[in-house]
Amino acid sequence: MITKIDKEFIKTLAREGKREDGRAFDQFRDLKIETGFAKNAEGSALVTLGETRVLAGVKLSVGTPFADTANEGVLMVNAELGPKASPEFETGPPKEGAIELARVIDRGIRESKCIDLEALCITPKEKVWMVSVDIDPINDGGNILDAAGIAAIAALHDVKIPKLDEDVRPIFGTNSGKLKLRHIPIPVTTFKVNGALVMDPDFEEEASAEARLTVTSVEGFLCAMQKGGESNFKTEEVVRAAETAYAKATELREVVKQAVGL
Amino acid sequence: MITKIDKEFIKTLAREGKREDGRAFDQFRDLKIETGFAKNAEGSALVTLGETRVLAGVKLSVGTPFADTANEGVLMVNAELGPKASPEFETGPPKEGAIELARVIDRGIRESKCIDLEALCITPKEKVWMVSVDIDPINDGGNILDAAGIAAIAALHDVKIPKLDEDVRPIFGTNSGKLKLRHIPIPVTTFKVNGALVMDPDFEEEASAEARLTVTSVEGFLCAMQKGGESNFKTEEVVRAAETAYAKATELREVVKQAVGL
Amino acid sequence: MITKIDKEFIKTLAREGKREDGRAFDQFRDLKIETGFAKNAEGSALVTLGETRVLAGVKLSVGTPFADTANEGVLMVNAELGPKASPEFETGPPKEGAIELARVIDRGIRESKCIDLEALCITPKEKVWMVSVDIDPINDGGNILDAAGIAAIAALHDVKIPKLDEDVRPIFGTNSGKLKLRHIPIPVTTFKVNGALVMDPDFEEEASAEARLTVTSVEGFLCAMQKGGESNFKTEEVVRAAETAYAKATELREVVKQAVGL
Amino acid sequence: MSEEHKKIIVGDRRPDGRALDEMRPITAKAGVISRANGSAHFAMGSTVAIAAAYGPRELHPKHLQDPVRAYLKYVYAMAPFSTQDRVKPGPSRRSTEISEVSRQAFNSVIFLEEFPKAGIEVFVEILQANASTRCAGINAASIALADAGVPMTDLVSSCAAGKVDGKIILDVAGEEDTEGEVDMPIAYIPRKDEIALLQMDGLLTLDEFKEALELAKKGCMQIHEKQVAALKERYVRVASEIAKKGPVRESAEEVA
Amino acid sequence: MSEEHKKIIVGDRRPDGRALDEMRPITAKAGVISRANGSAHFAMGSTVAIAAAYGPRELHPKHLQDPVRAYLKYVYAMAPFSTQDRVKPGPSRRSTEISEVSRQAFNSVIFLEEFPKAGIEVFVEILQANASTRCAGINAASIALADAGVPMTDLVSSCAAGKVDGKIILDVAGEEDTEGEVDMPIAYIPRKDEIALLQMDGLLTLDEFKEALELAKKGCMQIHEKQVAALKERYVRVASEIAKKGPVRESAEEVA
Amino acid sequence: MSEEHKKIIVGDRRPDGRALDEMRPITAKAGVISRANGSAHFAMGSTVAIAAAYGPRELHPKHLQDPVRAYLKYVYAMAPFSTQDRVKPGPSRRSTEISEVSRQAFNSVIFLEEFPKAGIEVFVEILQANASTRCAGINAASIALADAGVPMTDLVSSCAAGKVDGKIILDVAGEEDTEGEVDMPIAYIPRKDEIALLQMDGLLTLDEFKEALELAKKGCMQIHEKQVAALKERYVRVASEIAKKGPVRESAEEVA
Repeated sequence: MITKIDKEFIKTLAREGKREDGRAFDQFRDLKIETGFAKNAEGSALVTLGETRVLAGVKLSVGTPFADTANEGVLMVNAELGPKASPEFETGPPKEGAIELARVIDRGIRESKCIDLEALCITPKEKVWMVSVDIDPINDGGNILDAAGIAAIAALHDVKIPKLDEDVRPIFGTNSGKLKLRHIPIPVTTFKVNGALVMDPDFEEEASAEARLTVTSVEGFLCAMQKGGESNFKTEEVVRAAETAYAKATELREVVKQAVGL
Repeated sequence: MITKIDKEFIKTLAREGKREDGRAFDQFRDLKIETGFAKNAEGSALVTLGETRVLAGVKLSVGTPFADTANEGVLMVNAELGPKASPEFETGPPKEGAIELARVIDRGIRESKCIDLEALCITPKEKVWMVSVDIDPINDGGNILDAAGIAAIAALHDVKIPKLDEDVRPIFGTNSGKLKLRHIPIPVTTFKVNGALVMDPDFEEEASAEARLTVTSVEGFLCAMQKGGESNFKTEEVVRAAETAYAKATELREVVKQAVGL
Repeated sequence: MITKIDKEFIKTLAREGKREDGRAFDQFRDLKIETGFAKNAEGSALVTLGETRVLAGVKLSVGTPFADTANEGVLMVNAELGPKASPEFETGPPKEGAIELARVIDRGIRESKCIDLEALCITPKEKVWMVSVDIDPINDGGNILDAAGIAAIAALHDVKIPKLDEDVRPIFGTNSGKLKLRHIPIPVTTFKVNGALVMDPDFEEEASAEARLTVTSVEGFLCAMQKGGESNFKTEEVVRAAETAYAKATELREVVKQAVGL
Repeated sequence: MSEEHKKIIVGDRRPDGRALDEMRPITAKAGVISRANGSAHFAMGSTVAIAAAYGPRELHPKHLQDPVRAYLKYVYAMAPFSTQDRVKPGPSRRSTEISEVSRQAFNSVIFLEEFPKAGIEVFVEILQANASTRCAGINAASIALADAGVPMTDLVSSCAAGKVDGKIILDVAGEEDTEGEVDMPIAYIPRKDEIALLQMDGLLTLDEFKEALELAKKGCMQIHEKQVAALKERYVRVASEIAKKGPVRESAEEVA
Repeated sequence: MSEEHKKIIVGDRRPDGRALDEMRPITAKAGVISRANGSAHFAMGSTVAIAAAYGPRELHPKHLQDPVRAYLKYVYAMAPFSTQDRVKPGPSRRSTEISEVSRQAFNSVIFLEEFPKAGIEVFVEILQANASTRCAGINAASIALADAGVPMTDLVSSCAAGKVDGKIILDVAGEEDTEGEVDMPIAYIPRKDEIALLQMDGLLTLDEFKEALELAKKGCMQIHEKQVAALKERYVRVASEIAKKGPVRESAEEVA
Repeated sequence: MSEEHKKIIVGDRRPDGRALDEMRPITAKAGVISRANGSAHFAMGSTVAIAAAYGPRELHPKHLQDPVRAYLKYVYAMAPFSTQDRVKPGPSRRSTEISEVSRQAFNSVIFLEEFPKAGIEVFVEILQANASTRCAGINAASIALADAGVPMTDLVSSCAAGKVDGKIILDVAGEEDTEGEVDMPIAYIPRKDEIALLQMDGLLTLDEFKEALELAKKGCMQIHEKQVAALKERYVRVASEIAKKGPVRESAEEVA
């Protein structure tokens, strides 16, 4: 969907320290977050990052805990890269890209320990809350991963836990209080475009990138990382990407806080 | 499997108000129903409609009710369009055609309220009868849907409910009484062939049809409808099809009643 | 992977009563068995038969019995013919070959009655041991089936049953005693190569064979048989194959006994 | 449904205050997904659908290519969080059937013969479900296909009539959907006066059926107007942007 | 199986009254599915199979085509309502294995080399199961293939021997199947005296095996006669119909 | 993980007696699967991987063929009996992700452009798992690819650093894995000084991250030596066999 000439143009610009839309390499596009977007979800958020739009919805249900974590609720993150969002996406079961997307976001949330899974236990060994976060990209304008990670954590912060009936089944539409979260993990991905380290690419820049590194962080800590792409990073590039991502996450976290009312 | 010339011939005939086998447009082929055909099913029926043959078998088992209908048994209708019945059918999981077939018949039965699902509850929230109706076309001589719908309702009228052992498991081959049914829903499909409204086509007529409308009815009421096919109906055609289907169902119902001993 | 010329050469040799490596038709390659090979399995064995290597691992878990065998543990045999072992094997779900391999070995074990499934019942109707035997060919040097069958029974003889905790869950790494087995069923496959009956072929001989007959036996009895391949056997060939396989199994059983310390 | 259940329609007033023949508020917008060739957002009350349309484009896998006409693909899906109970991703029997009857509803209005071997594809997703999701999907798909420039004889419009407490009503929703007697979605092609989709569940006399059919057609006419308006608004928007900055790639539009 | 179980064969009389070497009643009929190229219905007691055969015909998907011979496809399936517990539709490990060994049983009798790239396909369905379903399937498939005019050197015939209460018996069924010691289905090609399928489960001495093998072969010879008779009856029927009304499409035949 | 948990690292000594920057014992062997073009066995302590490499060879299905470079396929799988709980065969979300990031780690070192349309395929299986299975897999795959004669600029080496009881350690294993705070596997290409895989789970400050990264790189250098040694040993072995009996097909090697 991107021509060879466009790719070469973007790469040449990158080598010269420039971007087509004039942004600095570490400059994000405008970030907007709208929580409560999907009324039938227990929590949801629509994230707009330039032309990119990602919706995340959280559904809560009551289920049986895993045998080895019998006192903990269950968090599941799922993503689809469906064809509505991009001519390059296909129908069918999630492929590597969607699976990796879901798993990177899952680890960012899980490893940050922002959710107290023990607080989601209703009856040990028997009944716990199952928290399903579904990521639904609406328009792939580039950098879906960061938008999706922000949408996921914003949607979790939007969650109202339903009340339970006498059979310990959730009563749809009720609210027994918000899901308590301790942190706001933010993924920031650095892309390598012709050797330059670039953040928040549009889809043409992303298609021109040879490697990427996602760094998810909370206040004070990195909590998850994932390198991807067909090429590699030098050690100093990795370190630089981690530092910049951490700093950038601090900025973006403020936008999330405002959106979720913290 | 039907040549262009055959199709054109059938369409020309239809336009002239004629059919290859001389039947009137609303005339069905000879309908025969043999219940109890499959001895290992709790109920079964083989329906013959001209060259078309469809077998339906009902299996009963004991299972857990759905949480939102905890006092009701479960009805499931499944259909396969396997390659034994026609050179056009393929192996593999059910495709659109078989899924639609099963769902249209399912709705005809369910919406007619002919089965009292609450009577199929054994222990509320815990154990209920699961009623599986499997539709198995033996030979596709055209109009499988109507034959299948008749086979399904006849097979249900043939059901002997097994006795239960002390562990609330059905004892195969025993009979604690028949499944009680309140109505006999009958689907009748109207096909549009070159603008003419035709019933009970053979497979060549069916392959020449541009649209179809299935109307399932019980005494006094329509209970389910489904339009299909690559073309459309005028309003007055829909109304005419509904009226004719209702009248035709009244005729066919008598054949079913006789076959199931009502 | 074998050329037409090689195949013709092997077939011509066979017709002349010869094999490329000088073995007699009923002569096996060197058989080595190493139990305890996979440390995280409750039982395992690596079988080497010439260049052929097959690993079998047994995992034990606690599960619910089938309703119709409520006082018995469950034995499951699974095999994959993965691409690491041969350029002819493919990724993906098990195909005919792997399914047949697993089922022939399963029947050899099951029908020999060497496992007392009732002894694997923990609480009738509720908790029983589930015994999963997984067959993992490492290198296909021919005659995987016999090697796999020997690996499976050796691995079962290697099984240490874990202790159970208070929730009736196995405690990984503990040992409450060995799995008791009554017999050592051994499969021996006879291949028909250009009319000659040949045992333990290498992969080129196997690729040149037109039919095969696997005979699994214990002391005094045949316990399972399976004919395969694109061609057939004469009656007297079947009888001869059964007799030779039975005799050969008696030899091979001694190697197994030594390996498992019986 | 027991006969003694509490009436939900009291004196021709429906639970949400609508008249018997009144639709829920409709919003429709074209051009909401910049990466798709055409797209739309369509809401009937709290039922929300989006659609993306592509084509004609090269079709994969190749064995689906039809040498004499374009292959029309229509995929209906529900977002996992669109309903009370999470919807498992991937096609279900229900979604497969809806995709198929919806595709058939569009089959006759698109000039498929003009694009042999090509694929014309519409992907519909329900973001929020409160009855009539297949209708909302078709309405969004219509706008998306037109927005993609796919040549069509008319827009397809879809809505449902139903029967609740013995009364024939337009655009069943909420309690009416869970407690009502009949739901009957149709798709209608006004210019040809043709019924392109018709499904009915529940007990209707022949006369009630005729009444419901006429009511549903009237509803479709209202929706048709909204669809046309959305497309007009879209053309004005594009034109004014082109006037402003020349024919550049257009910026993203609000999804809702 | 515990040694103290109640005998089910009392003095050479079997539960259903048969002698040790007696088969259940057999019915066989060719030409029961008009849309298939060839078809058959075959019953051994209350085990009932139908088969439809096609071919040689164009083979899909193309990558299965073999440039030097026809591809033989054999699909064995059980109707969901054919057994005590409902059988889930779709292939299982069991049905996959049976399909494969059954296909191999036919491989050598069909002149596959005469139809390079083509497909010859047989679809077998068990309508009612009471042991020996793979045998009944093979017997039906044989007739169906011949009825389809597929050139074959011989009909394949199949039945099982077994061991119950220490006695070698023909055509295990009912209680014998659930309580017996051994089941041994074979497929046999009389003209070539070849064993085309052989499976055995249970404990047999070598001598018992030889006895069972001979008994099963005798059973196959009886079945072979029924198969031939069914095909003769079919030819007579077709011929008389042609004589009556000229070579028209033939009417449907009774399935049972 | 609660803060009051019992320390498992006491005074810079780890549960298994290793120093903080010490790897588990490594064994590596090339040429262990005679039917594969190249193969290897690699163990780090009780984590054991084998790999088989093929290629360049014809690629199926054809639609995967790339006209300008070879298609690199990397499949990571765990043997069902390799862990405490049996692993269900077939790809999982976890194994799909690991396969993908591992493939990417090899993408830049193989001269894919030299073999347009071809497939180069590596199949990795974990026989025994005790942490760092993706690392062991990559290390085995590297040797197997080189053993298969696939032209590469360098061997890829992989190991993990981690954080346990607040200390940065090399090659997390056993209790450290289940109780520790951080696991960070990397893959490293020494000749180019490039990070080809990097994943991190758990809480690390930026400084700790830098420390862990340097430690993991050192670990990779040690592994690299073992990989090179395994390949040298393999060449010597092959050469001596050829000298002995001429260039015949080589005999099977010990898997472990």
